[in-house]
Amino acid sequence: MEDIFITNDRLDSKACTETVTYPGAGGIVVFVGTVRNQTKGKTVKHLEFESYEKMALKEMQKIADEATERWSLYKMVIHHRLGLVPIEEEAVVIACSSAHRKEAFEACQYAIDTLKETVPIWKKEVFEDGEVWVSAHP
Amino acid sequence: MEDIFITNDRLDSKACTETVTYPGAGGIVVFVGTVRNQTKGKTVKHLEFESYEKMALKEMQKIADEATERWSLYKMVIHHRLGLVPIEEEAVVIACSSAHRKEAFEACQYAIDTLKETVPIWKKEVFEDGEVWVSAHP
Amino acid sequence: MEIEVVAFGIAKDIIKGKQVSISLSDNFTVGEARKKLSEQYPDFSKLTSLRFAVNADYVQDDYVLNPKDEVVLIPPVSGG
Amino acid sequence: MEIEVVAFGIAKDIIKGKQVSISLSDNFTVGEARKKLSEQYPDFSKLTSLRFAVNADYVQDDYVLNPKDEVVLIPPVSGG
Repeated sequence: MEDIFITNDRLDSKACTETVTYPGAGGIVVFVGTVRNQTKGKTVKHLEFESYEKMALKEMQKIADEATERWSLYKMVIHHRLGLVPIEEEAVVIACSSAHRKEAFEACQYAIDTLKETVPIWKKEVFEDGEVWVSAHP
Repeated sequence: MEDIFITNDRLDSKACTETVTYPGAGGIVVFVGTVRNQTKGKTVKHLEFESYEKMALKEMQKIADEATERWSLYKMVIHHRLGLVPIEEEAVVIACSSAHRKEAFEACQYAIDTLKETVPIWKKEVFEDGEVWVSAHP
Repeated sequence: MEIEVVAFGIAKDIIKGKQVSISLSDNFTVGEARKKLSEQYPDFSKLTSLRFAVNADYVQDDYVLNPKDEVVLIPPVSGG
Repeated sequence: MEIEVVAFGIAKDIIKGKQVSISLSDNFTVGEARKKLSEQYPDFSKLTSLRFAVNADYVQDDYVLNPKDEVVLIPPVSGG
């Protein structure tokens, strides 16, 4: 079972953990990406995310399908937030469950690594004196 | 900051996630060990955990100290439940935060792997027709 | 033919808008569209990467564009 | 000297109780206590491992026991 979701509202990592809980599961791994208050020593006010949503959902679904197949997961959830996200709040939550923990760790790490490479979502860091699209330039 | 805890009550992975949330953190990884309904094809009714508590807390603290130092974590939480734990409920929760996700994944996996080797907690699987101390025999 | 190209993230800043129309002869490829856009907007060459999506899938430079395609510029993604 | 040894998990089942008292001459080591216990309770030899903790720390077989030590049998742990 997979649950792929993009929203402008706050994420709920607890709900994601509950979604992947399963009687046959022995291990649940949850990754939560929160907004950092600084980058390379510079104070970040907040982040702004935008997305090519139709394609982002499709790419997130591919990640969940691939991970579920490869690590025999019971469930995987990928939720991503868009719009303005304040410091400390959750920008992305990935949760998955498997019979044993090793698979859940590997699958969760694969999912966030791949999301950052393939899913068309863009993050802008907003500083006191300007803003920068993250990773846009070498 | 570390938060080491053993209890007979239900665990709360949400509270653990909140505890490790930190303005400087970009990645939070949470491992939740839940009770599986079967082992080697045999139906498990529930688990029972017991512990040499004084030493267990000491060994859990060592794990958190080591992980915090080695992966420059902001925070790590290790909570373990004792007594009767029903199917699907949380037996252990380990959460940690770091500036970048790779460190949080490695630290969390190190912590649960090491906990299972060194912390004096014992798990009994209770079946319809008997019970077994896990890992006691080769 | 005319192709509407939709932009996100920094690509939006570079073209100073949400979409741009480019004129191509028929059976032109994504590679040719990329070349045309880079000439018109030199700032694209400063990006770490610039991928194209057609109908919500990544495509390579040899993909032949069709006027009905939904063409989207994908500058370096940075979700998570 | 008499040493009280506390048991947890399957070690409790093997000694059929929470603790057992063993008599040792002075300056005896954990290794000797282990040998004595294994003779008295052959089921210990069936375990995957049997570690000893003294005052809440793991000790090796060459540790010399003191009557005031808190000695605990640690059969294979299985937390998590």
